[in-house]
Amino acid sequence: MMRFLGVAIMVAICLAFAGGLALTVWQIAGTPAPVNLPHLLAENLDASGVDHPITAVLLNFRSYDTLLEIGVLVIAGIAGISMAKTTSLEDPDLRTSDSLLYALQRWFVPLMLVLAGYLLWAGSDRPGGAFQAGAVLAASGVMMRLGGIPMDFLRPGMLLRFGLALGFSVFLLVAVASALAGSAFLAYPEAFAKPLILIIEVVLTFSIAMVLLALFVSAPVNRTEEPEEGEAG
Amino acid sequence: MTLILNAVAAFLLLTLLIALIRIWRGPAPADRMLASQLFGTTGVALLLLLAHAQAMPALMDVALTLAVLSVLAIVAFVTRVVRIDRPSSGRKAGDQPETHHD
Amino acid sequence: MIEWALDGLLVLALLVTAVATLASRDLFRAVVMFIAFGLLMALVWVRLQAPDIALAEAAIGAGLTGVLLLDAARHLGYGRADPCEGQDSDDGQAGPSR
Amino acid sequence: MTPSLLYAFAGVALCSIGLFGFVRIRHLLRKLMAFNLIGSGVFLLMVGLAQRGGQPDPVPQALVLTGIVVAIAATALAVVLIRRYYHLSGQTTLAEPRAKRAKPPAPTANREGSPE
Repeated sequence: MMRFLGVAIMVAICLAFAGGLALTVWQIAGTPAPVNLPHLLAENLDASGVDHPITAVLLNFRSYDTLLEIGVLVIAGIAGISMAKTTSLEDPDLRTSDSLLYALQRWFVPLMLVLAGYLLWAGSDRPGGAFQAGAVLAASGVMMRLGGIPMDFLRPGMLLRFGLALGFSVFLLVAVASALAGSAFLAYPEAFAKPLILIIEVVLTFSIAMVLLALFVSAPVNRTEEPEEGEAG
Repeated sequence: MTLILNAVAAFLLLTLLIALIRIWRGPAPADRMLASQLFGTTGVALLLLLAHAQAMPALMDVALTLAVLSVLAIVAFVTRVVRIDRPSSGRKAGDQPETHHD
Repeated sequence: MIEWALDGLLVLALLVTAVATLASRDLFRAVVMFIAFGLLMALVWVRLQAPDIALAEAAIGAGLTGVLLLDAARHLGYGRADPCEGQDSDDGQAGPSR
Repeated sequence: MTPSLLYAFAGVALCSIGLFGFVRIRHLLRKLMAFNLIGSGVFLLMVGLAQRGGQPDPVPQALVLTGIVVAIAATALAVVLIRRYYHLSGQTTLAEPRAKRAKPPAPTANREGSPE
Protein backbone atom coordinates (compact mmCIF):
# COMPACT_ATOMS: atom_id res chain seq x y z
CA MET A 1 0.00 0.00 0.00
CA MET A 2 2.75 2.38 0.97
CA ARG A 3 4.64 1.46 -2.19
CA PHE A 4 1.60 2.24 -4.32
CA LEU A 5 1.33 5.58 -2.59
CA GLY A 6 4.99 6.34 -3.23
CA VAL A 7 4.73 5.43 -6.89
CA ALA A 8 1.57 7.49 -7.25
CA ILE A 9 3.19 10.54 -5.65
CA MET A 10 6.24 10.14 -7.87
CA VAL A 11 4.11 9.79 -10.99
CA ALA A 12 2.21 12.92 -9.99
CA ILE A 13 5.43 14.86 -9.45
CA CYS A 14 6.84 13.75 -12.78
CA LEU A 15 3.62 14.58 -14.61
CA ALA A 16 3.58 18.02 -13.01
CA PHE A 17 7.21 18.49 -14.01
CA ALA A 18 6.48 17.44 -17.58
CA GLY A 19 3.41 19.66 -17.74
CA GLY A 20 5.23 22.71 -16.47
CA LEU A 21 8.14 22.15 -18.79
CA ALA A 22 5.86 21.59 -21.77
CA LEU A 23 3.94 24.77 -20.94
CA THR A 24 7.19 26.70 -20.77
CA VAL A 25 8.33 25.29 -24.09
CA TRP A 26 5.01 26.20 -25.65
CA GLN A 27 5.20 29.75 -24.39
CA ILE A 28 8.81 30.20 -25.50
CA ALA A 29 7.91 28.81 -28.90
CA GLY A 30 5.25 31.49 -29.25
CA THR A 31 7.66 34.35 -28.82
CA PRO A 32 10.24 35.23 -31.48
CA ALA A 33 13.92 34.96 -30.65
CA PRO A 34 15.39 38.29 -29.50
CA VAL A 35 18.58 37.90 -31.55
CA ASN A 36 19.00 36.09 -34.81
CA LEU A 37 22.02 33.99 -33.93
CA PRO A 38 22.42 32.09 -37.22
CA HIS A 39 22.38 35.37 -39.13
CA LEU A 40 24.90 36.93 -36.78
CA LEU A 41 27.12 33.89 -37.11
CA ALA A 42 26.95 33.85 -40.90
CA GLU A 43 28.03 37.48 -40.95
CA ASN A 44 31.09 36.89 -38.82
CA LEU A 45 32.12 33.52 -40.22
CA ASP A 46 34.82 35.03 -42.41
CA ALA A 47 36.65 36.41 -39.41
CA SER A 48 36.82 33.05 -37.65
CA GLY A 49 39.38 31.32 -39.83
CA VAL A 50 37.30 28.20 -40.56
CA ASP A 51 34.44 27.61 -42.94
CA HIS A 52 32.24 25.33 -40.86
CA PRO A 53 29.99 27.30 -38.51
CA ILE A 54 29.96 24.77 -35.68
CA THR A 55 33.74 24.51 -35.60
CA ALA A 56 33.87 28.30 -35.64
CA VAL A 57 31.55 28.48 -32.65
CA LEU A 58 33.38 25.76 -30.75
CA LEU A 59 36.93 26.91 -31.26
CA ASN A 60 36.65 30.62 -31.88
CA PHE A 61 33.49 32.36 -30.73
CA ARG A 62 32.79 30.18 -27.71
CA SER A 63 36.25 28.75 -27.17
CA TYR A 64 36.01 29.54 -23.48
CA ASP A 65 33.42 26.78 -23.14
CA THR A 66 35.63 24.36 -24.98
CA LEU A 67 38.56 25.23 -22.75
CA LEU A 68 36.48 24.55 -19.65
CA GLU A 69 35.16 21.37 -21.23
CA ILE A 70 38.60 19.91 -21.83
CA GLY A 71 39.45 20.91 -18.27
CA VAL A 72 36.46 18.93 -16.98
CA LEU A 73 37.48 15.98 -19.13
CA VAL A 74 41.03 15.99 -17.79
CA ILE A 75 39.75 16.11 -14.22
CA ALA A 76 37.41 13.18 -14.94
CA GLY A 77 40.29 11.26 -16.48
CA ILE A 78 42.52 11.87 -13.47
CA ALA A 79 39.73 10.79 -11.13
CA GLY A 80 39.18 7.64 -13.17
CA ILE A 81 42.86 6.74 -13.25
CA SER A 82 43.16 7.24 -9.52
CA MET A 83 40.41 4.64 -9.07
CA ALA A 84 42.28 2.07 -11.11
CA LYS A 85 44.37 -0.72 -9.78
CA THR A 86 47.60 -0.57 -11.68
CA THR A 87 47.40 -4.21 -12.65
CA SER A 88 44.24 -3.67 -14.63
CA LEU A 89 45.87 -1.36 -17.09
CA GLU A 90 47.21 -4.20 -19.13
CA ASP A 91 45.78 -7.59 -18.67
CA PRO A 92 47.16 -10.65 -20.44
CA ASP A 93 44.00 -12.44 -19.42
CA LEU A 94 42.09 -10.35 -21.91
CA ARG A 95 44.12 -11.42 -24.90
CA THR A 96 41.95 -13.05 -27.47
CA SER A 97 42.68 -16.38 -29.06
CA ASP A 98 39.81 -16.29 -31.49
CA SER A 99 41.12 -16.02 -35.02
CA LEU A 100 38.03 -14.30 -36.42
CA LEU A 101 38.21 -11.61 -33.78
CA TYR A 102 41.92 -11.24 -34.37
CA ALA A 103 41.38 -10.75 -38.10
CA LEU A 104 38.57 -8.28 -37.43
CA GLN A 105 40.85 -6.26 -35.24
CA ARG A 106 43.66 -6.26 -37.74
CA TRP A 107 41.31 -4.82 -40.31
CA PHE A 108 39.32 -2.48 -38.17
CA VAL A 109 41.85 -0.72 -36.00
CA PRO A 110 43.67 0.88 -38.97
CA LEU A 111 40.31 1.67 -40.55
CA MET A 112 39.20 3.48 -37.40
CA LEU A 113 42.46 5.40 -37.25
CA VAL A 114 41.99 6.53 -40.84
CA LEU A 115 38.39 7.49 -40.08
CA ALA A 116 39.51 9.54 -37.10
CA GLY A 117 42.04 11.38 -39.21
CA TYR A 118 39.45 12.00 -41.89
CA LEU A 119 36.93 13.40 -39.41
CA LEU A 120 39.55 15.70 -37.94
CA TRP A 121 40.49 16.96 -41.37
CA ALA A 122 36.86 17.37 -42.40
CA GLY A 123 36.14 19.61 -39.44
CA SER A 124 37.30 22.80 -41.13
CA ASP A 125 34.59 22.97 -43.77
CA ARG A 126 32.21 20.05 -43.14
CA PRO A 127 30.67 18.28 -40.17
CA GLY A 128 33.42 16.71 -38.17
CA GLY A 129 36.12 17.96 -35.88
CA ALA A 130 37.99 17.29 -32.70
CA PHE A 131 35.19 15.76 -30.66
CA GLN A 132 34.08 13.22 -33.22
CA ALA A 133 37.63 12.35 -34.18
CA GLY A 134 38.54 11.97 -30.52
CA ALA A 135 35.60 9.64 -29.95
CA VAL A 136 36.57 7.49 -32.94
CA LEU A 137 40.19 7.43 -31.82
CA ALA A 138 39.11 6.35 -28.35
CA ALA A 139 36.92 3.69 -29.95
CA SER A 140 39.89 2.27 -31.81
CA GLY A 141 41.76 2.11 -28.53
CA VAL A 142 38.78 0.37 -26.93
CA MET A 143 38.79 -2.10 -29.80
CA MET A 144 42.45 -2.90 -29.12
CA ARG A 145 41.71 -3.23 -25.45
CA LEU A 146 38.75 -5.57 -26.01
CA GLY A 147 40.90 -8.02 -27.91
CA GLY A 148 43.74 -7.67 -25.47
CA ILE A 149 46.27 -6.09 -27.77
CA PRO A 150 48.80 -4.86 -25.24
CA MET A 151 48.84 -1.12 -24.84
CA ASP A 152 52.05 -0.33 -23.08
CA PHE A 153 51.58 3.35 -23.56
CA LEU A 154 48.60 3.33 -21.24
CA ARG A 155 50.55 2.37 -18.18
CA PRO A 156 50.38 5.30 -15.78
CA GLY A 157 53.64 6.53 -17.12
CA MET A 158 54.94 9.50 -18.92
CA LEU A 159 53.05 9.12 -22.17
CA LEU A 160 49.65 8.81 -20.55
CA ARG A 161 50.18 11.87 -18.38
CA PHE A 162 51.55 13.74 -21.34
CA GLY A 163 48.55 12.81 -23.49
CA LEU A 164 46.11 13.74 -20.75
CA ALA A 165 47.63 17.13 -20.14
CA LEU A 166 48.51 18.02 -23.72
CA GLY A 167 45.18 19.33 -24.95
CA PHE A 168 44.37 21.41 -21.92
CA SER A 169 47.86 22.89 -21.59
CA VAL A 170 48.22 23.82 -25.25
CA PHE A 171 44.79 25.41 -25.24
CA LEU A 172 45.59 27.32 -22.06
CA LEU A 173 48.96 28.36 -23.48
CA VAL A 174 47.30 29.80 -26.56
CA ALA A 175 44.77 31.61 -24.38
CA VAL A 176 47.37 33.14 -22.10
CA ALA A 177 49.62 34.04 -25.02
CA SER A 178 46.80 35.84 -26.76
CA ALA A 179 46.00 37.66 -23.53
CA LEU A 180 49.61 38.72 -23.13
CA ALA A 181 49.79 39.80 -26.76
CA GLY A 182 47.39 42.58 -25.99
CA SER A 183 43.98 41.36 -27.03
CA ALA A 184 41.53 39.66 -24.74
CA PHE A 185 41.78 36.20 -23.21
CA LEU A 186 41.43 33.59 -25.96
CA ALA A 187 41.04 36.14 -28.74
CA TYR A 188 43.22 34.83 -31.52
CA PRO A 189 44.96 37.34 -33.76
CA GLU A 190 43.10 37.14 -37.00
CA ALA A 191 46.11 36.29 -39.13
CA PHE A 192 46.96 33.24 -37.04
CA ALA A 193 43.40 32.06 -36.41
CA LYS A 194 43.43 29.17 -38.83
CA PRO A 195 46.75 27.53 -37.84
CA LEU A 196 46.01 28.07 -34.15
CA ILE A 197 42.62 26.43 -34.47
CA LEU A 198 44.20 23.57 -36.37
CA ILE A 199 46.84 22.98 -33.68
CA ILE A 200 44.25 23.15 -30.92
CA GLU A 201 42.00 20.69 -32.75
CA VAL A 202 44.79 18.15 -33.17
CA VAL A 203 45.82 18.24 -29.52
CA LEU A 204 42.19 18.24 -28.40
CA THR A 205 41.53 15.11 -30.44
CA PHE A 206 44.48 13.37 -28.87
CA SER A 207 43.54 14.47 -25.38
CA ILE A 208 39.87 13.55 -25.63
CA ALA A 209 40.77 10.11 -26.95
CA MET A 210 43.25 9.62 -24.11
CA VAL A 211 40.73 10.63 -21.45
CA LEU A 212 37.97 8.39 -22.78
CA LEU A 213 40.30 5.46 -23.25
CA ALA A 214 41.82 5.89 -19.80
CA LEU A 215 38.36 6.01 -18.27
CA PHE A 216 37.38 2.84 -20.09
CA VAL A 217 40.54 0.98 -19.18
CA SER A 218 40.55 2.00 -15.55
CA ALA A 219 37.37 0.14 -14.67
CA PRO A 220 38.27 -2.85 -12.51
CA VAL A 221 38.20 -6.11 -14.43
CA ASN A 222 36.84 -9.38 -13.18
CA ARG A 223 39.73 -11.31 -11.75
CA THR A 224 39.81 -15.05 -12.06
CA GLU A 225 40.05 -15.58 -8.33
CA GLU A 226 37.16 -13.27 -7.70
CA PRO A 227 33.94 -15.03 -6.82
CA GLU A 228 31.66 -14.80 -9.78
CA GLU A 229 28.14 -13.67 -9.27
CA GLY A 230 25.81 -16.56 -8.59
CA GLU A 231 28.32 -18.93 -7.06
CA ALA A 232 29.04 -17.13 -3.85
CA GLY A 233 25.77 -17.45 -2.03
CA MET B 1 11.45 11.62 -55.42
CA THR B 2 11.84 13.02 -51.94
CA LEU B 3 8.41 11.66 -51.13
CA ILE B 4 9.44 8.14 -52.09
CA LEU B 5 12.70 8.39 -50.14
CA ASN B 6 10.86 9.58 -47.06
CA ALA B 7 8.30 6.82 -47.41
CA VAL B 8 11.06 4.23 -47.58
CA ALA B 9 12.68 5.82 -44.53
CA ALA B 10 9.40 5.60 -42.63
CA PHE B 11 9.13 1.95 -43.64
CA LEU B 12 12.63 1.26 -42.32
CA LEU B 13 11.67 2.94 -39.07
CA LEU B 14 8.73 0.58 -38.83
CA THR B 15 11.19 -2.30 -39.23
CA LEU B 16 13.16 -0.89 -36.35
CA LEU B 17 10.03 -0.78 -34.21
CA ILE B 18 9.53 -4.46 -34.91
CA ALA B 19 13.15 -5.13 -34.03
CA LEU B 20 12.41 -3.51 -30.68
CA ILE B 21 10.00 -6.35 -29.96
CA ARG B 22 12.79 -8.82 -30.59
CA ILE B 23 15.06 -6.95 -28.21
CA TRP B 24 12.37 -6.96 -25.57
CA ARG B 25 11.33 -10.59 -25.93
CA GLY B 26 14.43 -12.32 -27.30
CA PRO B 27 15.07 -15.13 -24.87
CA ALA B 28 18.84 -15.30 -25.19
CA PRO B 29 21.28 -12.39 -24.86
CA ALA B 30 22.54 -13.15 -28.37
CA ASP B 31 19.04 -12.54 -29.77
CA ARG B 32 18.89 -9.14 -28.17
CA MET B 33 22.36 -8.26 -29.33
CA LEU B 34 21.66 -9.27 -32.92
CA ALA B 35 18.48 -7.22 -32.92
CA SER B 36 20.48 -4.21 -31.78
CA GLN B 37 22.92 -4.86 -34.63
CA LEU B 38 19.90 -4.70 -36.91
CA PHE B 39 19.49 -1.20 -35.53
CA GLY B 40 23.01 -0.46 -36.67
CA THR B 41 22.63 -1.74 -40.23
CA THR B 42 19.17 -0.31 -40.74
CA GLY B 43 20.43 2.92 -39.26
CA VAL B 44 23.10 3.07 -41.96
CA ALA B 45 20.45 2.53 -44.63
CA LEU B 46 18.24 5.21 -43.08
CA LEU B 47 21.09 7.68 -42.93
CA LEU B 48 21.94 7.14 -46.58
CA LEU B 49 18.30 7.62 -47.54
CA LEU B 50 18.02 10.78 -45.50
CA ALA B 51 21.26 12.09 -46.99
CA HIS B 52 19.52 12.12 -50.34
CA ALA B 53 16.13 13.20 -49.07
CA GLN B 54 17.47 16.16 -47.09
CA ALA B 55 20.27 16.94 -49.60
CA MET B 56 22.92 16.78 -46.89
CA PRO B 57 25.91 14.85 -48.21
CA ALA B 58 27.58 15.12 -44.81
CA LEU B 59 25.22 12.40 -43.62
CA MET B 60 27.30 9.91 -45.59
CA ASP B 61 30.07 10.50 -43.07
CA VAL B 62 27.63 9.81 -40.27
CA ALA B 63 26.63 6.56 -41.96
CA LEU B 64 30.28 5.59 -42.34
CA THR B 65 30.98 6.27 -38.68
CA LEU B 66 27.92 4.35 -37.61
CA ALA B 67 28.87 1.39 -39.80
CA VAL B 68 32.39 1.25 -38.44
CA LEU B 69 31.56 1.81 -34.80
CA SER B 70 28.51 -0.37 -34.41
CA VAL B 71 30.88 -3.32 -34.72
CA LEU B 72 32.32 -2.29 -31.39
CA ALA B 73 29.25 -3.31 -29.41
CA ILE B 74 29.24 -6.81 -30.85
CA VAL B 75 32.97 -7.17 -30.19
CA ALA B 76 32.34 -6.17 -26.59
CA PHE B 77 29.52 -8.70 -26.47
CA VAL B 78 31.58 -11.64 -27.68
CA THR B 79 34.65 -10.82 -25.64
CA ARG B 80 33.14 -9.68 -22.39
CA VAL B 81 29.64 -11.09 -22.10
CA VAL B 82 29.62 -14.39 -23.91
CA ARG B 83 33.39 -14.93 -23.78
CA ILE B 84 33.98 -16.98 -26.87
CA ASP B 85 37.60 -17.66 -25.97
CA ARG B 86 39.56 -17.71 -22.71
CA PRO B 87 41.01 -21.21 -22.91
CA SER B 88 43.83 -20.41 -20.52
CA SER B 89 42.09 -18.52 -17.79
CA GLY B 90 40.99 -21.63 -15.94
CA ARG B 91 37.38 -20.72 -15.65
CA LYS B 92 34.89 -23.41 -14.97
CA ALA B 93 32.53 -24.48 -17.68
CA GLY B 94 29.56 -23.42 -15.62
CA ASP B 95 30.88 -19.93 -15.72
CA GLN B 96 29.78 -19.43 -19.28
CA PRO B 97 26.56 -17.47 -19.20
CA GLU B 98 24.05 -19.83 -20.62
CA THR B 99 20.97 -18.66 -22.38
CA HIS B 100 18.74 -17.46 -19.66
CA HIS B 101 15.06 -16.98 -19.93
CA ASP B 102 13.03 -14.32 -18.33
CA MET C 1 2.78 14.74 -44.71
CA ILE C 2 5.09 11.76 -44.98
CA GLU C 3 7.76 13.76 -43.18
CA TRP C 4 5.41 14.19 -40.25
CA ALA C 5 4.88 10.44 -40.23
CA LEU C 6 8.65 9.96 -40.19
CA ASP C 7 9.11 12.37 -37.31
CA GLY C 8 6.21 10.90 -35.40
CA LEU C 9 7.49 7.36 -35.81
CA LEU C 10 10.96 8.45 -34.71
CA VAL C 11 9.63 10.15 -31.59
CA LEU C 12 7.46 7.13 -30.86
CA ALA C 13 10.42 4.75 -31.18
CA LEU C 14 12.52 7.06 -29.02
CA LEU C 15 9.99 7.16 -26.22
CA VAL C 16 9.34 3.42 -26.44
CA THR C 17 13.04 2.62 -26.11
CA ALA C 18 13.40 5.09 -23.24
CA VAL C 19 10.52 3.54 -21.31
CA ALA C 20 11.73 0.04 -22.12
CA THR C 21 15.23 0.90 -20.89
CA LEU C 22 13.88 1.91 -17.54
CA ALA C 23 11.16 -0.70 -17.26
CA SER C 24 13.39 -3.66 -17.98
CA ARG C 25 14.29 -5.63 -14.88
CA ASP C 26 16.90 -7.58 -16.80
CA LEU C 27 20.06 -5.49 -16.76
CA PHE C 28 21.36 -6.82 -20.05
CA ARG C 29 18.10 -6.07 -21.80
CA ALA C 30 18.15 -2.55 -20.42
CA VAL C 31 21.66 -2.03 -21.75
CA VAL C 32 20.76 -3.28 -25.23
CA MET C 33 17.70 -1.06 -25.21
CA PHE C 34 19.92 1.85 -24.29
CA ILE C 35 22.23 1.12 -27.23
CA ALA C 36 19.17 1.16 -29.50
CA PHE C 37 18.17 4.46 -27.90
CA GLY C 38 21.56 5.93 -28.77
CA LEU C 39 21.22 4.90 -32.41
CA LEU C 40 17.76 6.44 -32.57
CA MET C 41 19.14 9.62 -31.06
CA ALA C 42 21.63 9.82 -33.95
CA LEU C 43 18.70 9.62 -36.36
CA VAL C 44 16.89 12.35 -34.42
CA TRP C 45 19.88 14.67 -34.75
CA VAL C 46 19.84 14.02 -38.47
CA ARG C 47 16.18 15.00 -38.63
CA LEU C 48 17.01 18.14 -36.66
CA GLN C 49 19.59 19.06 -39.32
CA ALA C 50 22.52 18.74 -36.95
CA PRO C 51 24.97 16.40 -38.71
CA ASP C 52 27.78 17.27 -36.31
CA ILE C 53 25.87 16.07 -33.31
CA ALA C 54 24.70 13.05 -35.28
CA LEU C 55 28.32 12.20 -35.98
CA ALA C 56 29.28 12.50 -32.33
CA GLU C 57 26.21 10.56 -31.21
CA ALA C 58 26.90 7.80 -33.74
CA ALA C 59 30.47 7.50 -32.50
CA ILE C 60 29.60 7.72 -28.83
CA GLY C 61 26.12 6.24 -28.55
CA ALA C 62 26.77 3.31 -30.84
CA GLY C 63 30.33 2.57 -29.91
CA LEU C 64 31.61 3.77 -26.58
CA THR C 65 28.51 3.82 -24.41
CA GLY C 66 27.52 0.36 -25.55
CA VAL C 67 30.90 -1.09 -24.73
CA LEU C 68 31.08 0.65 -21.37
CA LEU C 69 27.63 -0.44 -20.27
CA LEU C 70 27.92 -3.99 -21.60
CA ASP C 71 31.19 -4.42 -19.77
CA ALA C 72 29.75 -2.98 -16.58
CA ALA C 73 26.58 -5.08 -16.87
CA ARG C 74 28.69 -8.20 -17.19
CA HIS C 75 30.73 -7.15 -14.20
CA LEU C 76 27.71 -6.44 -12.06
CA GLY C 77 26.08 -9.70 -13.05
CA TYR C 78 23.26 -9.23 -15.45
CA GLY C 79 22.11 -12.80 -14.88
CA ARG C 80 20.37 -11.98 -11.68
CA ALA C 81 17.17 -10.28 -12.55
CA ASP C 82 16.82 -7.10 -10.60
CA PRO C 83 13.96 -7.56 -8.20
CA CYS C 84 11.25 -5.03 -8.07
CA GLU C 85 12.76 -1.63 -7.64
CA GLY C 86 10.44 -0.78 -4.82
CA GLN C 87 11.95 -3.50 -2.70
CA ASP C 88 15.50 -3.27 -1.66
CA SER C 89 16.54 -6.87 -1.52
CA ASP C 90 18.97 -6.75 -4.37
CA ASP C 91 21.98 -6.21 -2.18
CA GLY C 92 24.59 -8.22 -3.95
CA GLN C 93 25.16 -11.60 -2.49
CA ALA C 94 28.38 -11.96 -4.44
CA GLY C 95 30.77 -10.47 -1.97
CA PRO C 96 34.23 -9.44 -3.00
CA SER C 97 37.22 -11.45 -2.04
CA ARG C 98 38.07 -10.48 1.46
CA MET D 1 4.15 23.72 -34.87
CA THR D 2 7.26 22.60 -36.71
CA PRO D 3 9.02 19.22 -36.48
CA SER D 4 11.70 20.82 -34.30
CA LEU D 5 9.06 21.70 -31.75
CA LEU D 6 7.84 18.09 -31.82
CA TYR D 7 11.34 17.00 -30.87
CA ALA D 8 11.45 19.61 -28.13
CA PHE D 9 8.30 18.07 -26.64
CA ALA D 10 9.86 14.64 -27.01
CA GLY D 11 12.75 16.05 -24.98
CA VAL D 12 10.30 17.14 -22.28
CA ALA D 13 8.85 13.63 -22.19
CA LEU D 14 12.31 12.08 -22.02
CA CYS D 15 13.25 14.37 -19.13
CA SER D 16 10.25 13.37 -17.08
CA ILE D 17 10.60 9.67 -17.89
CA GLY D 18 14.25 9.82 -16.93
CA LEU D 19 13.46 11.73 -13.75
CA PHE D 20 10.96 9.10 -12.69
CA GLY D 21 13.43 6.32 -13.34
CA PHE D 22 16.26 8.16 -11.67
CA VAL D 23 14.33 8.46 -8.44
CA ARG D 24 12.57 5.10 -8.42
CA ILE D 25 15.22 2.68 -9.66
CA ARG D 26 17.70 1.42 -7.13
CA HIS D 27 20.17 -0.47 -9.27
CA LEU D 28 23.03 1.96 -9.85
CA LEU D 29 23.72 1.10 -13.47
CA ARG D 30 20.07 1.49 -14.40
CA LYS D 31 20.00 4.73 -12.45
CA LEU D 32 22.93 5.88 -14.56
CA MET D 33 21.01 5.05 -17.72
CA ALA D 34 18.04 7.05 -16.43
CA PHE D 35 20.40 9.94 -15.81
CA ASN D 36 21.63 9.69 -19.39
CA LEU D 37 18.04 9.76 -20.60
CA ILE D 38 17.53 13.04 -18.75
CA GLY D 39 20.65 14.39 -20.42
CA SER D 40 19.46 13.38 -23.87
CA GLY D 41 16.11 14.99 -23.17
CA VAL D 42 17.80 18.25 -22.23
CA PHE D 43 19.89 18.21 -25.41
CA LEU D 44 16.82 17.56 -27.53
CA LEU D 45 14.97 20.36 -25.76
CA MET D 46 17.77 22.84 -26.38
CA VAL D 47 18.28 22.14 -30.05
CA GLY D 48 14.60 21.59 -30.85
CA LEU D 49 13.53 24.80 -29.17
CA ALA D 50 16.28 26.88 -30.72
CA GLN D 51 15.40 25.71 -34.21
CA ARG D 52 11.67 26.24 -33.93
CA GLY D 53 11.76 28.58 -36.92
CA GLY D 54 12.92 25.75 -39.13
CA GLN D 55 16.44 26.87 -39.95
CA PRO D 56 19.40 25.19 -38.24
CA ASP D 57 21.10 27.16 -35.50
CA PRO D 58 24.79 26.33 -35.04
CA VAL D 59 25.25 27.87 -31.59
CA PRO D 60 23.09 25.49 -29.53
CA GLN D 61 24.31 22.65 -31.72
CA ALA D 62 27.88 23.43 -30.71
CA LEU D 63 26.86 23.64 -27.06
CA VAL D 64 25.12 20.28 -27.27
CA LEU D 65 28.18 18.78 -28.96
CA THR D 66 30.26 19.89 -26.00
CA GLY D 67 27.61 18.55 -23.68
CA ILE D 68 27.57 15.12 -25.29
CA VAL D 69 31.31 14.68 -24.87
CA VAL D 70 31.15 15.79 -21.24
CA ALA D 71 28.20 13.43 -20.71
CA ILE D 72 30.10 10.42 -22.04
CA ALA D 73 33.09 11.28 -19.84
CA ALA D 74 30.80 11.61 -16.83
CA THR D 75 29.13 8.30 -17.68
CA ALA D 76 32.48 6.57 -17.98
CA LEU D 77 33.60 8.00 -14.65
CA ALA D 78 30.34 6.93 -13.04
CA VAL D 79 30.78 3.41 -14.43
CA VAL D 80 34.27 3.28 -12.94
CA LEU D 81 32.89 4.44 -9.58
CA ILE D 82 30.00 1.97 -9.67
CA ARG D 83 32.25 -0.94 -10.53
CA ARG D 84 34.70 0.03 -7.83
CA TYR D 85 31.82 0.30 -5.37
CA TYR D 86 30.61 -3.14 -6.35
CA HIS D 87 34.12 -4.47 -6.05
CA LEU D 88 34.47 -3.12 -2.54
CA SER D 89 31.03 -3.59 -1.06
CA GLY D 90 29.55 -6.34 -3.20
CA GLN D 91 26.25 -4.63 -3.79
CA THR D 92 24.75 -2.90 -6.75
CA THR D 93 22.46 -0.55 -4.89
CA LEU D 94 23.19 2.15 -2.42
CA ALA D 95 23.86 1.09 1.12
CA GLU D 96 21.09 2.91 2.90
CA PRO D 97 17.93 1.43 1.43
CA ARG D 98 15.61 4.31 2.20
CA ALA D 99 17.95 7.18 1.43
CA LYS D 100 17.30 8.41 -2.07
CA ARG D 101 20.63 9.96 -2.77
CA ALA D 102 21.95 10.40 -6.24
CA LYS D 103 25.43 8.98 -6.49
CA PRO D 104 27.60 6.96 -4.21
CA PRO D 105 30.51 8.89 -2.88
CA ALA D 106 33.85 7.20 -3.09
CA PRO D 107 33.32 4.11 -0.96
CA THR D 108 35.52 5.01 1.96
CA ALA D 109 33.46 3.06 4.46
CA ASN D 110 34.66 -0.34 3.31
CA ARG D 111 38.25 0.53 2.77
CA GLU D 112 39.41 -2.45 4.78
CA GLY D 113 37.67 -4.77 2.36
CA SER D 114 39.83 -3.62 -0.51
CA PRO D 115 41.17 -6.58 -2.43
CA GLU D 116 44.86 -6.95 -3.04
